[in-house]
This record gives sequence, C-alpha cells and structure tokens, in this order.
Amino acid sequence: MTAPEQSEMPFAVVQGNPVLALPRDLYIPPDALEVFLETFEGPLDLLLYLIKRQNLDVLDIPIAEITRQYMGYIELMQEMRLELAAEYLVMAAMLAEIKSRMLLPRPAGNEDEEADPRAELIRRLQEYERYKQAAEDIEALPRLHRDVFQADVEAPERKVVQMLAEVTLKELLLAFREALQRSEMFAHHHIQRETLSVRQRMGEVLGRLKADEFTDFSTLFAPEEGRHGVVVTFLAVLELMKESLIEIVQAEPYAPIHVKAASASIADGDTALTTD
Amino acid sequence: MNAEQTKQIVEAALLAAGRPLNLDQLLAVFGDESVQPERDALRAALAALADDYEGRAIEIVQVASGWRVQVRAGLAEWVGRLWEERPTRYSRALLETLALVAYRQPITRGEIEDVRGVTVSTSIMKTLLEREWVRIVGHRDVPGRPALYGTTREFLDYFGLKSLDELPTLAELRDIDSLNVELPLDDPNSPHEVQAIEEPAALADNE
Amino acid sequence: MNAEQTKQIVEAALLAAGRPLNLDQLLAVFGDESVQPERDALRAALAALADDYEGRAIEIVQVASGWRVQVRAGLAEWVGRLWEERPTRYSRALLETLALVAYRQPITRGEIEDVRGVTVSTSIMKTLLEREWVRIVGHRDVPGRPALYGTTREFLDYFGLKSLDELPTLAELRDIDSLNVELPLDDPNSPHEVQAIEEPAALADNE
Repeated sequence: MTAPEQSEMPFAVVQGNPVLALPRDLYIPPDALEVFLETFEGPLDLLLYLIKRQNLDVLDIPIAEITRQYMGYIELMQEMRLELAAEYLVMAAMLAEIKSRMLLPRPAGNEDEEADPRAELIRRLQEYERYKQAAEDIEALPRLHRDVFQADVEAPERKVVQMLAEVTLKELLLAFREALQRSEMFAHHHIQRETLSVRQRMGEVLGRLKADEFTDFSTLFAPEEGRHGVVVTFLAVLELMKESLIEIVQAEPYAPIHVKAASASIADGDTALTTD
Repeated sequence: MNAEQTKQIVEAALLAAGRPLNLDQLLAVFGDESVQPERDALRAALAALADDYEGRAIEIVQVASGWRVQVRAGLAEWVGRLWEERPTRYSRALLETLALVAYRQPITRGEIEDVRGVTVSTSIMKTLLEREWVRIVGHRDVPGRPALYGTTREFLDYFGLKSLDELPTLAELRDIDSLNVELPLDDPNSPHEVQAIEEPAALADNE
Repeated sequence: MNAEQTKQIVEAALLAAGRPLNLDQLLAVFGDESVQPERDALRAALAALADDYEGRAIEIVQVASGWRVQVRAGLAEWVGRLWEERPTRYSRALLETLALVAYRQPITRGEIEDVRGVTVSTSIMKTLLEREWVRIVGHRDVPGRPALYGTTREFLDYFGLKSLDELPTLAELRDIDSLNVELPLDDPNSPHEVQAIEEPAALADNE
C-alpha cells in the first residue's frame, strides 16, 4: 500500500499554519497510521481532536474547515480499509447538513430565535469532552494494585466458619402451602390434625426399633402420657404395620408381643405395600 | 539510602506481599543491583522491624521460603472471626422438603418428590440432616429400601413447637394469615418479615 | 478490655483481612455484643493506630467500605516490583464508559452510547460487571426495559474514594450564547478553571 495522499488534510500545524500536503519525503508507515486512526473513540473524539489540535474553542467551531478535515480522515480511513463504524458516516452527514445551513442567510431580526445550526453538535461535543476528561481523571486516581497496595498479613488459623441460616415457622408454612397448592394435596383432606401426632409418633417408634432385634411391644407405651398418648402410640403402630414398616410377632395368644423394624429378608412373603 | 528508608521499604514489601519473601526477593524490590542495599543492611532492617513489632499485633517470623509478617498467635481467636461466612438463606425447595417431612413423616425422598413434582437434591437432604432438623427413622420395605425421614426434637425446639400437633392443619394453612392468633408466627415485637439473617434467638422469644 | 488490647485486635484484623473493614465488621471481631467495645473506643483505637503509623511504611485510610491499611504512596514504586505482572491497563473506551456510569448513574447502555457517539461493546460492560465496579441497579421503564447501571462500593474502594462526592469535579457545560458576551475567546482563565482539580498530564497522547 502506498502512502496516502490527502491534499486537503493537514497532518501537522507548523507555526500556526496547517500543513495540508503530506511532504513527499515523509513516509508514514501504513501500520503506524492505522494505529493512529484507531486511537479515536468515535466521531466525537475525532472531531475534538481536530478542534483541539488547532486550539479552537468548541463553542465556535469553523464548521466548513472542520468538516473538510473530518471528511479527509474518513476518506483516509476508508482508503486504509479500516473498519469504519457507521457512526462516522452519520456524523459526516450531520456535518454536511450543518455546513449547508450555515450558508443560508438568517432572516434579519430574529437572530435569537433562530438557533445556531451548530448548537446540537456543540452540545454533544462538550458533553462528550467532559466525560472524556472524567475518564482521564479516573485513570489518574490512585488505583488498587497499581498505586495502592493493601496490607495482607498472614493470619493464624484462617479457617472459614459456615454460619447456619435462620428460618421462621411462617416461611416454612408458606413454602409448604405453595407445594401443596401445586400438588393438589388440598383436594384430599387425608391429613388431619389428629394424624399429625400419630405421624410424629410413627417416627419416634420407628426410631426406637431395630431391624435385627425385637423390642417388647409394651415398652413402646408410656403410661405417664395418659390415655391419649397410649392411643396415639397404638395408632402409630397400626399405621406402621399398614405401611409394612414394622414386623409384629406373637408366639402364642397372650404371650408377649414383640416388634421390630421391617427388613427385606423377613418380609419376603409380604406383598410390598407402597404408599398410596 | 539510609537505614530508615531501607527498613521502610522492607516493611512495606513484607506487609503487602501476602507471602513470605526471601532476601533475594527483598533485594529485587529495591531495583537493579546498583541501588540494592547490602544483605547485611537488609538483615539489620529485619531485626529492627522485629524490635518495632515487640508488643504489637504482628511479628516477623522466618519460615522455609523466607520472612513473613503474621498476626500473633494470641490474637487468633479474634482475627479468626473475620472469616465467618454469613449464612445463605435456605432455598424454597429446602423449606418445602422440610415441611413435607414434618407433615407426612415418615416419608421417603421419592414420596417427597411425588408431591413436589421435582427431584429433591441430595444436598437438601444432607443440609436438613446436618442441621439435625430431620433424621432417618427407618427404611421402607420396598425395593431399594429407601430411607424414611422424620423430624427431630431439635426441629420442634427450633420452631418453638411442643409437638407436631401445634402445626396448623392443612385446612388452616389455606388462610395462613388467620393463624397468627393460634401460633407464635408473628411476634409483633420482633420483625420476622425481614427475616432473620442474623437473629438466631429470633424464635426463642416467641415462647 | 483495655484500650491497648482493643487497638491490638483492631490492628490485627485490619492487617489480616485483606479488605477494608467497617465499624460493624470490626466490632464483630470482638465476639458477641456483650464483649464488644463501644464504637467510640474503636474510633479511638483507629486514631491511635493512625498516630502509630506516622512516619512508618503504612497508613490507615478510610474508603467506601471501611478502613484499610495500605502502603504509603511514596513506597508504591518499590512494592509494585513484587508482582511481575504489570497492572492492567484499561482502554479509553472502558474508562469513558465507567466515567459515564459513575457520574450519570443510573444510566442505560443506550444513554452511554448517546454521549460517546459510538456503540458500547458487550465485552466492556461484561468486564465492568465482572470487576464488580458496576452493577445493574434496575431497569428503565421504557420499551425493552433496558438495564440501568450504577457503580459499586468496590469501585469506590478500588479508586480509594469514600463516596461518589470525592470523584473529580466534572467540567461544566458552557452555553453557546455565552460566547457572544464573553469575547475575547482566548481568555486563558475562563474555559478551564472549572476543570478537574488535579490536572493529569494524560492529555499528552493527543499531541
């Protein structure tokens, strides 16, 4: 690729005069130019560069001149086959439009009402410039791991202790209600208040029984619980039997009754009762 | 570079490194050889620092890979609390599982899954068992002999219940807001709605 | 517990934590409430430590999430040599995006693009989110419900700020009409006096 020739675009400003033509003897390697062009963060950034380079005030940009320079860069970028973001072309169109509006004579007498055609562009340039500056300010802030190093001293026994989460009963019940609503368990009212204590007792009884050892049936009952407690235990035992969770044996009538947790080997004669 | 500056740079390096530094690594901090202090000057700086740290929270020790600054062992009890992890909230899946165990115990995992319509992860059962809210009370006598789960006394204690009977019936559950009168669900004095994260004693005061 | 012990525990915690600690976190190190010192006692301990560190290699600074002990700025040059990796350089595109989020939060990606005049790549937003400098704080109630971004405490910590108020002042916008009355334009004092307090030499790369 040959060095680009851009007659109108100043590559430098020498003593205030823009150097429009690339001196024939100055060769800029295409790679370097590419890097240079790629440093722009978009059309606003490029425009700001063009303005700042000539020490112009953003508020009073010579639109015709800046537009010409901008178009020069766009052509150069296209010539370099840089991937040109669509935003650059949109800006080119905007500049062209402003330029043409600047050429129109303003109606005399209502200068104030007629907005400067450059106003929107100037607003955007200023807006962008202040955040560009802000980015540079942030870049200059002392930064952790670059300018600031935090003390990090070895601690004895650095073990992580996992704390336990807390739950309220209400949360638990709300979760349950939702599960029930999904499962339509509400349709069958087969769990009543009464059976809850039976179910609790089923767990308790089952927990006391072993599969390889018989337990005396009578020891399952605690007389101090009263009649109600005995009934609950009895219902629990019946329920456990129904669910084939326990085995009950009695050698002969009136002999002591023994209970053990069901195990597969003994229960082979049984039709396995799955839960309903 | 004077001894004071050398000591400051050594201290800064040791405190910030987060790992032990040997003499060579400490020297490298100073830049290339022309500006590095003598090794003896470094040793002197380390000794001076050890003196400075006398009676302070930290100490300099020499370990296999070099020198390091560490918190004195006597302060371990306090510093160790820095790494107590905040509890994560329990998932809805876990709460549903727990509720099903409470209401339908003894119950197998498969039966819980039938009601919930989704699988119950092993980690949920593990958490509930570790928390000692749930225990294995037996095995159902079907192929595979699945474990039967039930709730524990700790479960009742935690939720401030004397027995499972105190849990609302399913009918009552439909209108959970009316339960407040019967159950210690919402103590107006303790804001339970915002739950709990750091409030282990929250349920105790319901009793 | 006397003031000296309190100071030692505070120092040990700050040095070992590897992150800033606020008063609550420092209090928690002491154990449960019955044994925690008064907050004023903690503040006194922090002040005493700051005095101790006078003239030493480290200092205590307050950032958004609390206090941290760090190497004094003058020693960063040496300490930086401990790590072979060069500190990450962030692109201008990323820093400009970050600046817009910091100064104009909550802000959508589209609004950032409007100001910058170019699209903001997904990878930039991803990097900012992964670094935890930026987070989604909500969604704007317009079609598509675009995410609104804001900065985090980690962002402030990272840049050594206590709050967003400490960000460098944003340049003021000048009105185009002011041009006509304020001629001549070349008053060297006027346009830039409102600029950032610390003028970085960073513009150099623009020529």
